[in-house]
Amino acid sequence: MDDLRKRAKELIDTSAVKVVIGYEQGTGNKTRALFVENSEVADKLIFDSRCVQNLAAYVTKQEVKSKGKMAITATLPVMRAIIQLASEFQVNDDNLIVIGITPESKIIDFKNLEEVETYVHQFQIEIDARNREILDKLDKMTPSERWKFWIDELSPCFKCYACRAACPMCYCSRCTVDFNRPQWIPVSSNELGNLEWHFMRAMHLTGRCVDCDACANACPLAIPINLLTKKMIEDAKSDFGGYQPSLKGENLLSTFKPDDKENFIQ
Amino acid sequence: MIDSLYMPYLMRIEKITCEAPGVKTFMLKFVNEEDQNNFAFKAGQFGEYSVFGEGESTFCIASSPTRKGYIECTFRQSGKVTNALAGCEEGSVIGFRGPYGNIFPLDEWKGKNILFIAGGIALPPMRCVIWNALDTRENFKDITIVYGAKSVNDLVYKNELKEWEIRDDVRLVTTVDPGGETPDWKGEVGFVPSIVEKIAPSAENTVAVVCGPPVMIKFTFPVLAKLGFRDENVFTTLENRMKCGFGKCGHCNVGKVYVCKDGPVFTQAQLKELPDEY
Amino acid sequence: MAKIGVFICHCGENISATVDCAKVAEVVGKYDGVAISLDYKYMCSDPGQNLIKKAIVEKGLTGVVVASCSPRMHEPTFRKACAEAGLNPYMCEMANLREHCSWVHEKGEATTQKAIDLVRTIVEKVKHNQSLDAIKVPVTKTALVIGGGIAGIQASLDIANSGHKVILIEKDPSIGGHMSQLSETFPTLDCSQCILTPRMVEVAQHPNITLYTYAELESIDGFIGNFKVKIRKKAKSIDEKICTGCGLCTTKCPNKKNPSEFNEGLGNRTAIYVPFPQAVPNKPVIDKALCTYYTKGKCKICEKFCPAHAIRFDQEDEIIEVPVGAIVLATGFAVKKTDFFPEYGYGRHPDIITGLQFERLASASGPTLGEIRRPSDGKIPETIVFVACAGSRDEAKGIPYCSKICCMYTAKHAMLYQHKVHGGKSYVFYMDIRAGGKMYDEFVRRAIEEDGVNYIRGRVSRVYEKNGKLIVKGADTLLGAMPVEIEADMVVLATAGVANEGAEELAQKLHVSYDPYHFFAEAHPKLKPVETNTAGIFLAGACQAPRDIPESVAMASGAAAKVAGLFSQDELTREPLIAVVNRQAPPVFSSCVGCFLCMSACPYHAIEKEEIKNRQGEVLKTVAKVNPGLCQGCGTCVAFCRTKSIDIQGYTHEEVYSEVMALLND
Amino acid sequence: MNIERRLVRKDSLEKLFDILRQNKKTVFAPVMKNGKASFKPVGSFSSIAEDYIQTTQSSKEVIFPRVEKFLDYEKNGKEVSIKGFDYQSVTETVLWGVRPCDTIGFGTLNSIFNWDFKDEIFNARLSKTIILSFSCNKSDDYCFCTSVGGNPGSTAGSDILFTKLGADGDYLAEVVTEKGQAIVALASELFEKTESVEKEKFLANVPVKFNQEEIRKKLEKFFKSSQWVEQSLKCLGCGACAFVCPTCACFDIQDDAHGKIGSRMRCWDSCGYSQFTVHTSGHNPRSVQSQRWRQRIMHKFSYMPERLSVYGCTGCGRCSRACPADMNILEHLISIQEVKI
Repeated sequence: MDDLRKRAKELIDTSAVKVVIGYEQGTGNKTRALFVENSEVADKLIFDSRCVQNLAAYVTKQEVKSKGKMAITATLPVMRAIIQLASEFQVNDDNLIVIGITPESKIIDFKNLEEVETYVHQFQIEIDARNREILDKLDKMTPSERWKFWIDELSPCFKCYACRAACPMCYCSRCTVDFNRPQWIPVSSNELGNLEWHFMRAMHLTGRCVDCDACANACPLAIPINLLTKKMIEDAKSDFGGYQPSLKGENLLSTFKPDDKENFIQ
Repeated sequence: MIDSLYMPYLMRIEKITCEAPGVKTFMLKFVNEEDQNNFAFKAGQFGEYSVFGEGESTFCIASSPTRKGYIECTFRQSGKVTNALAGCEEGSVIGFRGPYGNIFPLDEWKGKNILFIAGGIALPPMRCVIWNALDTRENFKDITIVYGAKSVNDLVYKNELKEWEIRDDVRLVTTVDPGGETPDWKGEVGFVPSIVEKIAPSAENTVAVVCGPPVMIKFTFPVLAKLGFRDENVFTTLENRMKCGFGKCGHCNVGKVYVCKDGPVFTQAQLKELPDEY
Repeated sequence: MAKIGVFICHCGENISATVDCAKVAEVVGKYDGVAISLDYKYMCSDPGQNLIKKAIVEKGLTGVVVASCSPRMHEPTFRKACAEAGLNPYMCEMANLREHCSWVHEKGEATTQKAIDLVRTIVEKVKHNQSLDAIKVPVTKTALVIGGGIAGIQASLDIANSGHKVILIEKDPSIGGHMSQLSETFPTLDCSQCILTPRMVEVAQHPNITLYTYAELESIDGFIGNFKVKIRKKAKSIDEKICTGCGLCTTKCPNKKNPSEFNEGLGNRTAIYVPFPQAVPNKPVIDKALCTYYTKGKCKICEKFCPAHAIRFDQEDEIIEVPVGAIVLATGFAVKKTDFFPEYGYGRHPDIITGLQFERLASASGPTLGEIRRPSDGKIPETIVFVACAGSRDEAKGIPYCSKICCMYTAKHAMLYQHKVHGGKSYVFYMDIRAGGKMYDEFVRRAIEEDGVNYIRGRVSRVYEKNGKLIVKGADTLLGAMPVEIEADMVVLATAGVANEGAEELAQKLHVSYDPYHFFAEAHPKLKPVETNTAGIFLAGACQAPRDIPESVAMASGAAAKVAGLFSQDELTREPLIAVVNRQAPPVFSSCVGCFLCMSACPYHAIEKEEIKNRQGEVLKTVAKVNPGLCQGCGTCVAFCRTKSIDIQGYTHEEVYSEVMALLND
Repeated sequence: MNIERRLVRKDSLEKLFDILRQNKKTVFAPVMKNGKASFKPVGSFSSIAEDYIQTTQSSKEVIFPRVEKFLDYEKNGKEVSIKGFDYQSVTETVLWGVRPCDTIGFGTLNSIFNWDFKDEIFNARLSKTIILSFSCNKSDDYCFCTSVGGNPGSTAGSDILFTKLGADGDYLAEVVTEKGQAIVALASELFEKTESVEKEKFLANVPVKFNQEEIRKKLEKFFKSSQWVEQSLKCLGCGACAFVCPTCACFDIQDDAHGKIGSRMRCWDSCGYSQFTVHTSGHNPRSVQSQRWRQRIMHKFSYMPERLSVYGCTGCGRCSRACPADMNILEHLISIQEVKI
């Protein structure tokens, strides 16, 4: 933690960045984003296992971006998100410095995003055992059982879009649900419309989702919407051989590779 | 049980006039005669017009309350609903809720000069009050209209502009932005604020009504101030996004004001009290 | 305020036999926004078209739906008719009642109902259609021809003679290509250089042709009519303007023992050299890789002797950028060398040579002045074996295709040998004789029957040296695969013709597709043989597949005709059915967020980045922009755009959505 | 009317529930799913959740549903026929297990929907809803009802307020309204007469954290404060706070078309969304999140008191609990109070 604070102070004091995005103690045993703009504030920085909000969601936020060059404390999912954002031209070395945090809570000073990429590529995107089990269960369901499962899970959704807001990859200035000519997805929340919204979102994250679970963590109604994106990660793996966020901007679905496995055609 | 606030009147499109590219005027009549008899409105008020299946859109009533038996609205195709409206035919039935909002205080203007300043598609909200004033001409002294648009083609109500031009109880000054003129254009060329400055109407015993795009309003207010107009004698209308039209949905809320209830007509003095969120 | 006219065509009996056209017209006539609905026997006929035109004028139609055959056939017909009546042609759409309904269903109510549904969806689409204008793209009337072989020369001359400017670039110091290396040409046996050299000179002197030799394509940008190419002019280390081409330098250069490319290694050249005496331009270049000054820092003898003081050791590569409207690719081919063949000793034996080397031996300007002599000891071979299909048609060698020219030149080689070495014995091992061409088969027959060349149908399994002789082991398949063994003095391999090294890289640079063997791919194997999949880039000669001279020349003239056709207009007119990224008023500018997923998905490289700047020049937003010259309207980008910021004109989200909803909601 | 106090034995609650059900009343009560309590129509007493401080969502949905269809239309060529709101479809509903900070919210909603034009649909639902609330015997750090004029045992807005007397005790029932009396009449044997009970000692302790009057006064001069920007930097701009709030009433009006037929409805909206105020021209009066966050606080603590004479906050703390970015409204209000102007 001291390392982290020291590094943040150094970045601020040397004017290397204008703001360091990290975590602080929040209310009710929660942690939350902290924006360090002067070095005294850096003492509030913390890092522990509760820090699961994906801070990369802030690097595309206009108000944060307009402060100038940013540094971000980044766990593995956050780093993945940063690389994916870089590949989509949303951040670059000129506006972002990554302070990596290892699973052992050690900090890593990255010189540039390429180094972050190299680090990130050491780890595959893997679905954890608990969710793996639920996905298996869903796979084994009949279509009508699965339909019922999702209707039950998604009908409470009141479309507050916290999932979208918390997701680092949902940075579009006009989301498809805000598009009304034509109105692809109904504005009001109803059973079918909710399904359309969440399925569409999962589709838009296919090949891009960094599996940080920010969406599910953000949902005030505790709907396990991350199951949808996790399923997409699985499908991407079995049908296309999987993906890693990459600075080369090779997107899983928009680039053709002769060695793509095309299981879905079978 | 009475109908809910959200029930629209059914209105039949009697006549469609194309005013300018993408701009149309509908003349609307009540499908039910009873509705017609119970309906009354005043200059400055607006309504929610709807195409069933597409939604509602807010704009003013463009006809004068002195002309009975119908209302008119003028809109530009720009969103989902206005596009659907543009696709309607004469004889089609659409929905209308209203009238909502406050009014231009024509009663208070009696015995005064009126200066109307409008730009582009913002003439319709003013057309209502212009005709109201002209139809009760004896109540007012000099009436001046300054109207500008990007180009000659973009001027709306071309027939009425001709009529006002001919009448000797109203002074009409039309202008188009530099480059927007045609070879046979006889009006002014220049932006509205500078034309207002040029013709320099007297502020003495005069109220000014300004409607137009934000940039035009922004530059016209200082000109009026320079000419000696006091803030409480300068009127305009706000165009905030609205949904319900009667102070509930929250969309048009600016400070403590609901534009749909306390507006859309405001004096400049009132606007200065408001947060800059319109 | 839609006023749609619906015109139902019977297509003779094609539609009306199974669909009740009158009923379709009647039912559709009652739909919202349909102002007129008619059926007629042949809508595409003049009276049929006049019905549409009349309705447009009289009813003031805002849109037209013609329900008839596939739009492939008659969409242009009806759109033209609409335009003639004053309606924007893109407000006219077709419902395909023939292929989609009447031809595939039995007569019955359901079929008529389906026809009604098909028409209704298109009516809904047309209600949402926007007027579109054809896209006009200005044309730069200069062509770039890449490659100065016979194909490139012919294409350049044809384009230049049709009155347009041509820039011809050639990577070697001289134009001429492979044809300049040949001795005589089949089937007429006229001298290759004699017929080529005048053409080469004509290129050099043509006022419409700018020739850059020793130059390569660096990069390309833009699209049909508007390419921007960068050309790298490699440093020749001489000032061409001053050099008189006297050749003194080449005689003084002490660095003499370099294998001559022109002579296929059968002769030597100096480091400063002119590839061959008839070279165009006939001025030397210094081969930096070989020159003693460049490699060791000392020498400069050529500079000392040059009477014109034209040597420039400090010369550097020059990049020139030129706008061109069309590109002809004529980069030619290469042949496999003998080291490709383990069964023939990996090219280690000097008397096993390629066909191209034999050309040099047989050429009067060659290292032996036209006498057939063995490279090893200069003896005249008494027995010579020609092996056709060396590598070609051999899946195991990765060259399953036929190299096409080998049968003919092998016959020619054997014939030349017989003419020059009286009493010599020649054998040709062949798989099949492919002599499809004017006077070709006669030519082969002449070699066999008049000149006594021994043709053996069979393959050569091995060639090895024994007692100063080359033992050629093979089989005669016409004699029941009887083993054949010939003691030869010399073996000539008709090695396979392959794509040039670097062809793949060049194709990628140009966004031209290529086949598995790296030959450039034509746009259509039958109907577009000289076009590529990239509009404005054409093919000529052996870069597309192995070609002989007449074919290369014909293809070059074909490509030149395409270029001339393109250049005959000042502007290109294209269908406006292309992708467009939305633009909005500030502060939004566009709903595009600049993720550029579309860019990676676009198969035509039509997506560009556009920076939106304020008055101070600061970049406010970077958004995608579709280059209308490159976009083919395929719609891939639309599918990938999460923010729905891209629409295909003529197939916008609203248009297609309204079609689908019309089908779902009734 | 005077509040009547009765005693309800702990075993009698279930009987009361069953009697309500037998009287064909729909009963909404808190149910647990995925670890969150929310109001749902309940068929059996046993499925009602007990151990929760506060439901994730407020109970406003019963009276102000997230989607309220208010007309049906049918198109026929150029003609249209419309059918208005079906008031018959509003049936008697019992809201069971509501906290006092929710019931107060209905008063706020009532002010919003009736301050000028009268919203009959809202009124129909409100008049058909019987509110049986339960005092809070525990609270958490997010609760601050006492700072905004409420308290854990407030009867305001309730028809009957139940207060549990001790951990395993019986219930004090305070019958507040005639609607409440009607319920008592249905099951009078369950409502025993009782001596006066000191219910306060059974209530949760929610300390007062700020003075809302002071906040209101301060906000009048606070519009241009830099605090809004600082506070809202971590706000992600979702609508969770508004949707769980018992008093947030912003809505959108949308059509739902199915060919020739369809309906028009209002659905929840949030002033925190970036698209909330955007004009068709693209101009957005509240273009950044700090302006939208300011609107939320100003609306609740300045504009509403001024225009509608009610505060727009009941201190339930739901918005703070629901916020994925830990925007804590209490924390922000305290910091506004602490600022010297």
